[in-house]
This record gives sequence, C-alpha cells and structure tokens, in this order.
Amino acid sequence: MTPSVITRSLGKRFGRKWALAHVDLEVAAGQGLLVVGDNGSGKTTLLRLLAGLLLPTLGEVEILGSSPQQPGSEARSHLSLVGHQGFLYEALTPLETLALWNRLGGRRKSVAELENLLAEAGLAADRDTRVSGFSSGMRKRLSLTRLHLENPRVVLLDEPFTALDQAGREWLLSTLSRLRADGAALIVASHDPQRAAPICDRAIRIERGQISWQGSLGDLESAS
Amino acid sequence: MAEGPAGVIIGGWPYVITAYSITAVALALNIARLAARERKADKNKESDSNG
Amino acid sequence: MSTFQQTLFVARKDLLLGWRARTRTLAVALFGMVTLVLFSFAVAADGEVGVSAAAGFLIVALLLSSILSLEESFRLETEDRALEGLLLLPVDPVAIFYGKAIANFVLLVLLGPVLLPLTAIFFSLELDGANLLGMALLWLLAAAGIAAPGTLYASMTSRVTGRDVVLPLLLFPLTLPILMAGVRSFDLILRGDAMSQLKGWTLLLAAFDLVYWVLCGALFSRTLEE
Amino acid sequence: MRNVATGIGLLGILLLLVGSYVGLFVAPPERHMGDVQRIMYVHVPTAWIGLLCSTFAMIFAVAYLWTGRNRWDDRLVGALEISVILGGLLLVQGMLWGRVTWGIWWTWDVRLTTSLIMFLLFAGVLALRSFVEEPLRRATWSSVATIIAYVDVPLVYFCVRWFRSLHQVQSSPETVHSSMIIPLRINAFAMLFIAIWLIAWRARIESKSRGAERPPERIEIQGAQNG
Repeated sequence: MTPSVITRSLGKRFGRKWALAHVDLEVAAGQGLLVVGDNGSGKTTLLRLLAGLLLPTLGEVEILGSSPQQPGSEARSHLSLVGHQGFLYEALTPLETLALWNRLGGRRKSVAELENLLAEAGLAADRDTRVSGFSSGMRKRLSLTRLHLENPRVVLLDEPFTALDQAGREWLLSTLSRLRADGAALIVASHDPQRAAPICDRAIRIERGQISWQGSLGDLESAS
Repeated sequence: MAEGPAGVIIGGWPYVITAYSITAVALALNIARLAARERKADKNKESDSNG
Repeated sequence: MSTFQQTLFVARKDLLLGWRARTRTLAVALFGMVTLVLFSFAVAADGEVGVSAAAGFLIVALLLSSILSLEESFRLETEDRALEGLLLLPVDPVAIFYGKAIANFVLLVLLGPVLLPLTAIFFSLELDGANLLGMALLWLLAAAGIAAPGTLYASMTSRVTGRDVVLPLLLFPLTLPILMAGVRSFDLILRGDAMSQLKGWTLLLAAFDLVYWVLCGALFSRTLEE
Repeated sequence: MRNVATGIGLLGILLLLVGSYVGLFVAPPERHMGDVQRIMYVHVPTAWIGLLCSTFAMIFAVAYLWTGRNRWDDRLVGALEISVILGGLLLVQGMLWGRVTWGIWWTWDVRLTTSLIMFLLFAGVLALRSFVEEPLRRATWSSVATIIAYVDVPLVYFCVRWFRSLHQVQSSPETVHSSMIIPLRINAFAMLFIAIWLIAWRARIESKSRGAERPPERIEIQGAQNG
C-alpha cells in the first residue's frame, strides 16, 4: 500500500538560508510520526510544506497521491493542519467559525452536529461568545475542532499540546487515536515526546533543516 | 527666455548642458551603484561557500 | 459547493465581520467626512468654484477612506492567519478573491450615502432625482474600480512590514483613471453635459472596472505563493 | 555572455558620446526653438527606451509567472530599475525643456502627466519589492504588480488626454528635419545598448545575491532505518 505522506528530497530555502533540505519521509496510513527538534530547526516549515501552504524549493510532497499545492486536489480535502495560529476570526462566534469551515470546506454537517462538536470540545457554554473574548486554551480547543469537522486522512499538528489543560490534552489524545485507528496518518511536531507518545510509533529529529536521527519512540529517550 | 527677431529662442545653452549632464551623472551613478552591489554580492557568495 | 457559492459565502463572511466591527466601519465614513471638511478649507471653494471642486473632493475622499477600509479587511485575515485557515480548505482561491473584493466594494459603496449628501450640503450642489441616479451609478463604478486592485494589493501589503506606506503608494497612481473619470463625469452631471461626453466617461470607467476585475482575479492566487 | 553584455554597454556609451556630440555641436539649431531644441537628442531616446524597458519588464513579469524561473525575476528587477531611472530622467529633461520653450517647469499635458504616473507606478513596484524579504514572494508580487502597472498606463494616457482636452492642446515639437534624425538615431541606439547592458548586469547581480542554489551537504541519519 502506498504511504499516505511521501516527501522526496524535500528542500525549502528562505532568502539565503536553507530552512529544510534532503527530507525523505514516508508515513503510512494509521501511523504516527513524532517530529522533534530545537526551535528554528525546520519543524514548522516541514508541516507547512506538507500542508501545501509553502512551495518546495526542491523535491516534492505527495499526500494521498497528489500534490497539496493544487487547489481542489484530493490532498487538500483530506488533510488538516493545526498550527501555532488558530486561523480564527476574532469577531465570529465559535458556531459561526465552524459553520464557515464547514461550508467552505464543502462539508454538509447540520447545525446540530456542529453544536455537538462544540460540546465535545467543552465550548458549549460559549457558543455565542465572540472568539476575541476567548482564553488561549479555548482558542486552541476551537481550532482543534477542525479535526472532528474534517475527519482528515492526514493530520499535521504543530505543538498541539500547548495551552491545553489536562482535560483538553486527554480530549485531543482520544481524538487523535480515534483518527489513527480509522487510518489517518499523523505527523506531530512537539517538544514534549511523552505527551505525544501514545499516538506515535516512530520519531525523527530535525537539526538545522535536516533529519539527523530516526528510530522508534523508545530509542528517542536513549538517543537524546 | 529671450526671443530673436523671427521668434527664435536665443540661448538656453545652460538648460541644454544641464539636461545632458544630469543624464550622464544619473547613468554614471547607476553604474557605480551596480559595481558596488556586485562587489557586495561576490563577498557574500564567498562567505557562503566557506561557511 | 460551486466557486460561485463559495464567493458569495466569503463575501457574506466579510460583510458580517464589517457589521460586527461597525463602529470601525463608521469611523472610516467619519474619516471621509473629515477629509471633505479639510478640503473645503484648504481650497476656499465657494459658489461656482465649489461646484467644480466638489466632484474632485468627493472622489479623493473615497480614495483616502478606501485605504483604511482595505487595510482593515486584511488585518482581520492576518491577525490569527485566518486566511491561511481558509486556504487549507478545498476552496478555490478565486472565490476568496472575488468574495473579499465584493465585500470591499459594498463597504466602499456604503460610504456614498454618507459622503454624497454631505458634499451636496457643503458645496451647495443642486441635486434632483435624475442627477442623483447618475451619480449613484458612477459611484458604483468608481467603488468597483478601487475594490478590485485594492483587494489584490491589500492582500499583499498586509503580509509585509511597512504596509501603511506601500498600499497607497501602489494604489493611488493606479486608480488615477478612476479619479479623472469620476471627477469629470460628476462635474458633467452637476453642471450640464453640453457636448454629451458623459457616456464616454462612464464607458471608460466601466472598461477600467472590467479590466481590473478580470486581471486581479486571475493574478490573485499567484500572490499567495510562498 | 558577460563580456558580450559589457561590450554592448561600452559600445552604447561610445555611441552616446558620439550622438551627443553631433547633437550638441554639429546639428544645426532648430528654426523656432534654436539651441534649446538640442535637448531633444537625449530626451526623445530616453522616452523611447524608457517605454521599451517597461515593456521588457512586462514581458519578463509574464515570463516569470509562466515559468517560475528565477532568471526572469533577475531580469525583471533590471528592467524595472532602468525604466524608473529613465522615467525620472525623462521628467527632468522635459521640465528643463518646458522651462525654456513654454516658460514653465510643469504643465499637466498628456505626455508629461502620463510619464509622471508611469514613473510613480513603476517606482511603486520597486518600493513593494524593497519591503519583501522572501525571494519567492518578492518575485511573484513584483511580477503581478508590474503587469497591473503596465496595463494601467494606456488607461491613464487616454484619461489624461480626454481630461485635458477641454482646456488646451499642447503643441508638439515641429516635425523633425532630416539633419536632426542622425543624432537622434545614434542616441536611441546608444540608450538601447546601455539599457540592455545594465539590465543584464543587474540580473547577474541579483542571481548572485540569491544565495546557494544547492542545499548544504546531506548529513548522515543516525538511528534505526525505517522499522
């Protein structure tokens, strides 16, 4: 079976600096890959390339057999990225935000279903409050509901556990294990290997834009 | 500007010279700027290959 | 969801955001009013002079206000990278452009009911049903001509430092045809169209609008590349 | 390639000297404007080649968007810069000429106004460029802005012509006498060669400052292979 995510000698240059180089990755359906590395090592660049928000300078990205850059491609409709930013409009309420993503993403969930998603995220009481009044934890929860809404086959997460409390982290972990059990490929960039451990099988370390180490999660501990 | 008997403009040489000089100076400055930029680019390139 | 439906949905979203921030939207209109007052004092425009200057003041007030309105439209998109969130969805970028351009167009048109009567009062213009209709049509054309290139350039400048300088620097020279066509045709409406030139100016404005709505829509998705 | 460009540039400078000499000292003074008219031998070539360079810029911009190749962006910067420089020179020369012949530095006539707007439009593109650090963004944005600016120029021209038609029609210079054509042609070619040289040079500098085309050496991956 072809892996869900493939990169071939992927490289990205910003100005004079190569932010990423020689990245060859394969992540199969139902697999979880943990990406570790220092700040500025290229983790976020990797995720943004995989999501199609950045154009590769060299090499290529293949997600579910197509390039994520093409608008309307198979890849676009089956991947989710949750990054440092929540992609939220300050003046919209959570319900309106979900409705926007739902409609523009071409999904046909009913309002009741959207309200259910908000309840799962623990935001039921705030469904009519504007996002501008939200704490960072609530914003994170709201942006994570995208995973429920989109049921993606490729999940890209950039520091997903920050700003979340204990209950939030558990909710996220259960969401991710459900998605993984359904055959989604997970790629998680995190400073916190312990937290991501339950949903990842493999790990890579990125140093100055290149993969410097790869192996199982257990070995990661001893390698570092 | 003074005009001669047949309505011909007399003089104006200072304006003519100014126009030509400004053109020459502008082109020369641009050439100098490009030369300076090229030196800088070459220097950066060297540091790239050394680093 | 077809591209057309997506376009309308994006436009609706932007208009909702504009409504939610209506104090700010109103402040833009207020800014337009202030510029009108400034103009009338800067150029002691009374009587016949006032009538001929009024059209120019009106269009310049629209142009100046449009900068604020356009910048705001993209500030909301870049604050929490909401626009990126939309691009991650299987949405046609063309729909995002036209949606936002339509919303910006509507917001600019809405400045009309504020600025137009005010200009009429300040500069004692004679308005009646017929010339109001003509002015309304021209206002629509002028607003459309600013909205399309304005949306494209604001989307670029919102992502660079120093945006406050760059947007007017790019947009004002570009919209000069609108200024000229708008000023001349308003003037013709107000002071009589002896040589029936009005139709020509209106067509010119319409041609400008057409070129920019097509061209900017075609180029927008390329400006998203990083 | 580099030597060819430099050769063309040197030839251009030489021609400019010759053409200007002929224009200033050999050609006869014009019937009405006298010696002032000699500004034309540098003014008109500046206008022609400036317009040509902005057309080059437009072509390079389209080529960049079409192919995505950096070399088109390199040439685009070159063409943009030269057209802005020539545009600025055109305005200065025109003002000097206007001061002598019309007695005023500036008049809002069609050509003057259009030249001014064109200068502002392309200078705006360069300003945008200077604000963007990321090369890929900078290249696509300046291509897009160049295309839009270029499309705007004829619209501006028609608008100004129409706008001003009610007031006055500026007299254009007398039809050109044959003895004046020679320095005009020499200087036009001179400007063309100089422009080509400067565009090529600027493009070379831009491609040098772009940084390493190749990524750093691949490092060895530690740990177990895909398990």
